[in-house]
Amino acid sequence: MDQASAPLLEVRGVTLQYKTDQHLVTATWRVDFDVHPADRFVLLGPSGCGKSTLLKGVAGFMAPVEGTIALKGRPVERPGPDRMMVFQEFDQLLPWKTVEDNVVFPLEIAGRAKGLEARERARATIAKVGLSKFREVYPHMLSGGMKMRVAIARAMAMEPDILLMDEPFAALDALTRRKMQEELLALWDELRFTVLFVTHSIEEAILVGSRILLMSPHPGQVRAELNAGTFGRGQIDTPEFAALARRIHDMLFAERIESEGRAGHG
Amino acid sequence: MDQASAPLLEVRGVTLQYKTDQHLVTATWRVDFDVHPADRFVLLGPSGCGKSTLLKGVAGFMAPVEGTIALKGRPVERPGPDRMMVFQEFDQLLPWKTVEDNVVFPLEIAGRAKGLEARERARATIAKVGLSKFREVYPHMLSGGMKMRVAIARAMAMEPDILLMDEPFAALDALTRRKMQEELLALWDELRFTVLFVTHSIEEAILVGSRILLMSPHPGQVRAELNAGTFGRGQIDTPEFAALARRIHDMLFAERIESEGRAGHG
Amino acid sequence: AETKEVRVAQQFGISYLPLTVMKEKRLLEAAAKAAGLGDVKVSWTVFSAGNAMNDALISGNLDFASGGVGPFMTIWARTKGNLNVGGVASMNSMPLYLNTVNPAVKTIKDFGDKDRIALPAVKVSIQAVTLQMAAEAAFGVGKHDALDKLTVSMSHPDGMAAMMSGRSEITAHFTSAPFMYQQLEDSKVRRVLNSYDVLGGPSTFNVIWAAAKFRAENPKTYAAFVSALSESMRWISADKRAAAQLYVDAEKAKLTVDWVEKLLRDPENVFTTQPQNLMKYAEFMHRTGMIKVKPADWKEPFFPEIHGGPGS
Amino acid sequence: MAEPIAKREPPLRPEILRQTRDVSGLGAVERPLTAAERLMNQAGVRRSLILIGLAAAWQLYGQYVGNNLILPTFFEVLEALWEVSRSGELPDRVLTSLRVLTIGYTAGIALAAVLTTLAVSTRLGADLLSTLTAMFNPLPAIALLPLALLWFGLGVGSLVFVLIHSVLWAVALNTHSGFSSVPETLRMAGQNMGLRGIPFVARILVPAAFPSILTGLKIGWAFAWRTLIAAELVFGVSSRSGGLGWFIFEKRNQLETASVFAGLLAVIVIGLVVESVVFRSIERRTVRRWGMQR
Amino acid sequence: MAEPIAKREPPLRPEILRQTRDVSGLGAVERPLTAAERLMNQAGVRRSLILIGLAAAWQLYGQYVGNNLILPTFFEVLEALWEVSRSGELPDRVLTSLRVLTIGYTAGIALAAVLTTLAVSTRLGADLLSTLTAMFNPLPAIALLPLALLWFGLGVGSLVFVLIHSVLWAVALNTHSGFSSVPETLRMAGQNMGLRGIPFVARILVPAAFPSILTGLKIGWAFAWRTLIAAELVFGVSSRSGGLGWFIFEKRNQLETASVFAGLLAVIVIGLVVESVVFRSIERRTVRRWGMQR
Ligand SMILES: Nc1ncnc2c1ncn2[C@@H]1O[C@H](COP(=O)(O)OP(=O)(O)OP(=O)(O)O)[C@@H](O)[C@H]1O
Ligand SMILES: Nc1ncnc2c1ncn2[C@@H]1O[C@H](COP(=O)(O)OP(=O)(O)OP(=O)(O)O)[C@@H](O)[C@H]1O
Ligand SMILES: [Mg+2]
Ligand SMILES: [Mg+2]
Repeated sequence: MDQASAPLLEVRGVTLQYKTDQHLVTATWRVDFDVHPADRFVLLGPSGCGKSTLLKGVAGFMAPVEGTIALKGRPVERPGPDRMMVFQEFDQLLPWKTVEDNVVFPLEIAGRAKGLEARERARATIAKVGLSKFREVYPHMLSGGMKMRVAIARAMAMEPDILLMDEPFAALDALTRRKMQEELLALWDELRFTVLFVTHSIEEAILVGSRILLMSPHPGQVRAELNAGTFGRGQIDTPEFAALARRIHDMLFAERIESEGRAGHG
Repeated sequence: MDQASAPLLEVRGVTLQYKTDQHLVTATWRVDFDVHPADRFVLLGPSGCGKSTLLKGVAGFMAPVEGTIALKGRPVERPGPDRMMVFQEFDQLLPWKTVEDNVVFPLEIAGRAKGLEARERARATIAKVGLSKFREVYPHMLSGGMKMRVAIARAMAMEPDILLMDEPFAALDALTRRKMQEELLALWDELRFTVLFVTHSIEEAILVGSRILLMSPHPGQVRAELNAGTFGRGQIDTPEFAALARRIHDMLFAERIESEGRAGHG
Repeated sequence: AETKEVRVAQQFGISYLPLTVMKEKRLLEAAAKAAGLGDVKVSWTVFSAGNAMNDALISGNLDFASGGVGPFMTIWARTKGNLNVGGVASMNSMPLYLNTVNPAVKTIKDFGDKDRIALPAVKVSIQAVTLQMAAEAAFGVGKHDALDKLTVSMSHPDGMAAMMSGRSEITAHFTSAPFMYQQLEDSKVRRVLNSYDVLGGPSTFNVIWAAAKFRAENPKTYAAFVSALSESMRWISADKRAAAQLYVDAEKAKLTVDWVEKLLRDPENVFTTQPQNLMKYAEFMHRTGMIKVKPADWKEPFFPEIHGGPGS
Repeated sequence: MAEPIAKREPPLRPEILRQTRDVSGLGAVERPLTAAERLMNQAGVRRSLILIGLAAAWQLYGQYVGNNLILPTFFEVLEALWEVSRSGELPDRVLTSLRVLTIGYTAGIALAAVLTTLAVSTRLGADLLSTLTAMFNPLPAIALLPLALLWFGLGVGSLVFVLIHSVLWAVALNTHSGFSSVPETLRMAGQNMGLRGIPFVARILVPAAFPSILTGLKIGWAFAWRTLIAAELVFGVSSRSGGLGWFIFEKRNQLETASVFAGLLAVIVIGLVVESVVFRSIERRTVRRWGMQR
Repeated sequence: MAEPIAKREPPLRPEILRQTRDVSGLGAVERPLTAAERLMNQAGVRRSLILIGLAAAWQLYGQYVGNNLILPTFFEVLEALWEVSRSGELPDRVLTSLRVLTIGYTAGIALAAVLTTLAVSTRLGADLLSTLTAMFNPLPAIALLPLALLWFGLGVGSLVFVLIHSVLWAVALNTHSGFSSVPETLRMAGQNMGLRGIPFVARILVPAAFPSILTGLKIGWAFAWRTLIAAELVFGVSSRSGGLGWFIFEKRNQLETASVFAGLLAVIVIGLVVESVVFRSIERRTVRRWGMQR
């Protein structure tokens, strides 16, 4: 495990901006973090703090205006199937493909699997997200949560080096959500890929993550990077879990109150 | 309070179906419930069980194939601004209007307020959802959570008879979410409108709702209708709260296990 | 060696009968063979208007073009000194009638502001030029464009339909055979003007022209064409009935053979290689600025093969 | 708006518990429709009604005008159509035209594909497309005449060239605007799979922009017809090979107005057939099934 | 894919805590661009380069062909353009054409608006639109001649009629396809506010379908030009009213090819101006600002 010491993904002083004719929005400001192989790295922060933007930067959709994003030592230049992403939006499925074809498509495109093999892999993953009955259906006939589950299946079936997930479980009910979390962890346990995971739920962050990046409000800066240890669902009621949750909670709160005070002045 | 005994909204044996050339999807089956004035009525159920569809039925976008939906005794025939809806999708804002104009637009259309008054009302509501800095920005420049907050502001500024909210807070972080819940409850406390609220979170259901409708998986049927009492955030750690949460949790779980068993046979 | 393919263009209608006969009876092929050129392929193209034909000739897609006197004078004047397009022969002398349905109009002086005269192309068609010449004669020098403001561009059939329907502003139509004769069969139509009267005698209507380069490079083919054309005209004047029959068959025309024969027998319609009253047009067109060069005599715009005749 | 009754409270009512039933095999539950409603639900029936109405209006107006040199009645035209169809004249001409049309249309679409692919791949390509379109699209076919004659001479080559001109820009404009409107998320989803360049265009942009592309194809098809009929007159016809445009010209010169309209009616019929058989079924199988258009 | 190293674990590292800074006033952080890059970032520069390239190609090819009766060189055409512009002949004709064009274009758009509004409001309207479009769109302008003459007589009225025919269907097709592609959620959001009928179309569907509508307008504009120039020949141009089409026809008859091209160049220039001034700025202010097109 000599690789373990070298970070898989290095984000160094990354500032990301959106620029249009009239507006300039700085989404994140000088963000640093390292993601090591097999990390389950969680991004946690208030709405609009630049989590999705950071993910887009890592995925290669946006170039930083400052700083560097490097994967295995090489700067990220373009998107690629080694970094499969689950987007936050519902309309990320290809409307012209059925649920199954949506999952098969990237497998074939990226050469991960072909023909029958791809189809079987897709079916297995679709079963895991509980949509076997809807395999032949087009995305517009799915509910919001079902669409997200297809997107999750599509990304998981690819078994990529890095999985980028932008609030994948936000539209899911408590039970489906728990099931999905378990599936994700089981898959991780089997393949030990790396996950970069955005969530809004502190509980989910601790359950899913091995390390948690706390971000400050707009424009997003790094507030803290914490170890989430290896809490499982069994430990949810332990004092350690509660303590960590409390700590994160307080940090976010403090940040918020501070920033609101600041907004009041400015 | 003689009105109190007459339900504001009566849903009787409502079956809702989507029909396309190749597929027929029954979203809900013979659903009954009554919503009384000033109710905070929560729909809770697994992903794909027809919550959004029910809301669309009440809003007047879909006609039931069986049963009736009546508002103040008259069958619902078409959509209208007396039932403002917050949709589950991010793309419900008008892309050609700025955040502020998005909130002003329905006010003017429905004649709720005009000109400066509408603008001031919009600004006040936008401040409540914490987006004052983004008033002049177009929706495509907002993050997912910010878009949802604009939609919430748009609906709340209308102060409609009935507010239909489809997982409005799903894309929000814990803190923003709490703030939004508080704003909603404060507004309710002031105006005592009626809310029909879809959520995935049991905790949120108990906090926000006065009555909770539990639905079974696809196709959605009524499983139970429970009183949520008047739990405030202060009571979150009380045993009563925990007991209700547990009860709902178990009901949903039982349903799920049952239905999965069933799916296994079929 | 001379070309193995001759490309000839004609337009639509009875006035192109010599070319139709040439095509149907394969006279050019025969003449070429007789001249010792072997089997020459002749491709015929029908055009709906003269200017596209000129483009085709200039771009080298066509060897012999045919059309009205106006376009011929224009292309001769414009290509003098470079491409040197010249007349091969005249094709016919046929009159043009200006007919009207307005009973108040007896001469062109009677046209009022409410009248509209349809003709193929305002200002540039041969009908328009003839009308200007008539106007000059009627109203005096410098007033040749007096009637232009009443003219309207319309293709022959459209103009005819418009005038005959009585439902449009068109009250007069300056056209050619066979339309003008068809119109006169209706009792409400009267002739106001005959181009022969304007020009003081029969005048050339259509001409065939070619580029000097083609004639220089293919002298035998060129000669064969001229003789085939004469042969065709001879055949027409020898048996007008057969010519009418051939025309109706070839064009799948709805006109009856009798009707066409009558037209051919009318002495004002002559098929001849000799231009008639061409110089009057040329002078007028030059005087009014439509062409920049004035031919010295009728022979100048034509290639020498036909110079021997009594042209004018 | 509800009058804010002094702090009204929702009434307290008993809780309800129910058992759910297995209704997974549930079929369609429908309200019965009246026979008239069912009939009017058939698109074919509605369209036929429209067509019959139009034909009737034509017939009546034609009779009212009462001048078959200008506007023959519908039945006169039908008769003429029958006549020229039976003799094989019209079918022949239609086939000739269709052949040229198909070549020009296909070539135009292919060129549009190339141009728009360039336009979405490079910024210069986008500028090229928009500049060329703005320049050439308004030009009438005669503007191309010299080039056509120089490059292709008389005949089919030139016709095809002009047809391409009439198809290319409309299809390219629609396609490019469709490409530009593809939602960012879908675009990113495609790139995320590693699609780039032509595969990206073919597998993501084309299906995602399909409604626009279809519209472009429809407009291109219609304008190809218009142009063909006009262009056959400009480029002339060798021997007896003319298509529908020449047929119309000929009949017009022979003052057979009913036959002219028969030719036009043929264009209309072909238009209707192509719309209802080709485009409509493409639409049904693609954009409608995919929920991209209602 | 990462080789599944026997249950590899992420390394344990120390926690990090940081203070955030107030950077709310942060301006643009940009990498410097080279001068060449900056230049090429100007759309105007890129377009000018394209135009210069095209002009150069024309000039060279024209010289190569060396036949100014069929294809004059660019400079000869410029000279002719200057000539006919200075004499006031061309500007006059252009104005005449523009006047008619504007009337026809506007009327066509208005009619398209009516038709598409009908089409989205009722099912019969939708069938009417698609049937009419399929029937009439492929018809060339001459097909309308009889009706035009009957209804509007000679001159501007008929020209406008034909222009409407060339604008209407393209705009209507694009608008309707745009309307049909408006996402369901947006549609519902509009209806939810109580919008129905014409206000719904005007305030929700039109802006939501604006990219398609713009494309329709562009195509309609181009085809209006084409048709106008062709139609001036078909439809009774009286000697007083000739526009650009007549100018071109006249010059062509007089074999003044350079002037013909000068007329066409005028069309091209107008096309470019309209594209870059009108359409481009509409685009910039609407669909691009709104993030509906990139
Ligand atoms: N396309 C865009 N153009 C301009 N600004 C944008 C764009 N997308 C996002 N932003 C801005 O960038 C900032 C960060 O957005 P981002 O989507 O990354 O937030 P987020 O952390 O994912 O929020 P959420 O939890 O609500 O999804 C926001 O202030 C937003 O306004
Ligand atoms: N447009 C549609 N066409 C056909 N079927 C649909 C459509 N929308 C939803 N459905 C189906 O209806 C059922 C209920 O969908 P609905 O959106 O109401 O679920 P939901 O309870 O809101 O789920 P979620 O919590 O995931 O949003 C699902 O099985 C779905 O597949
Ligand atoms: Mg986000
Ligand atoms: Mg839903």
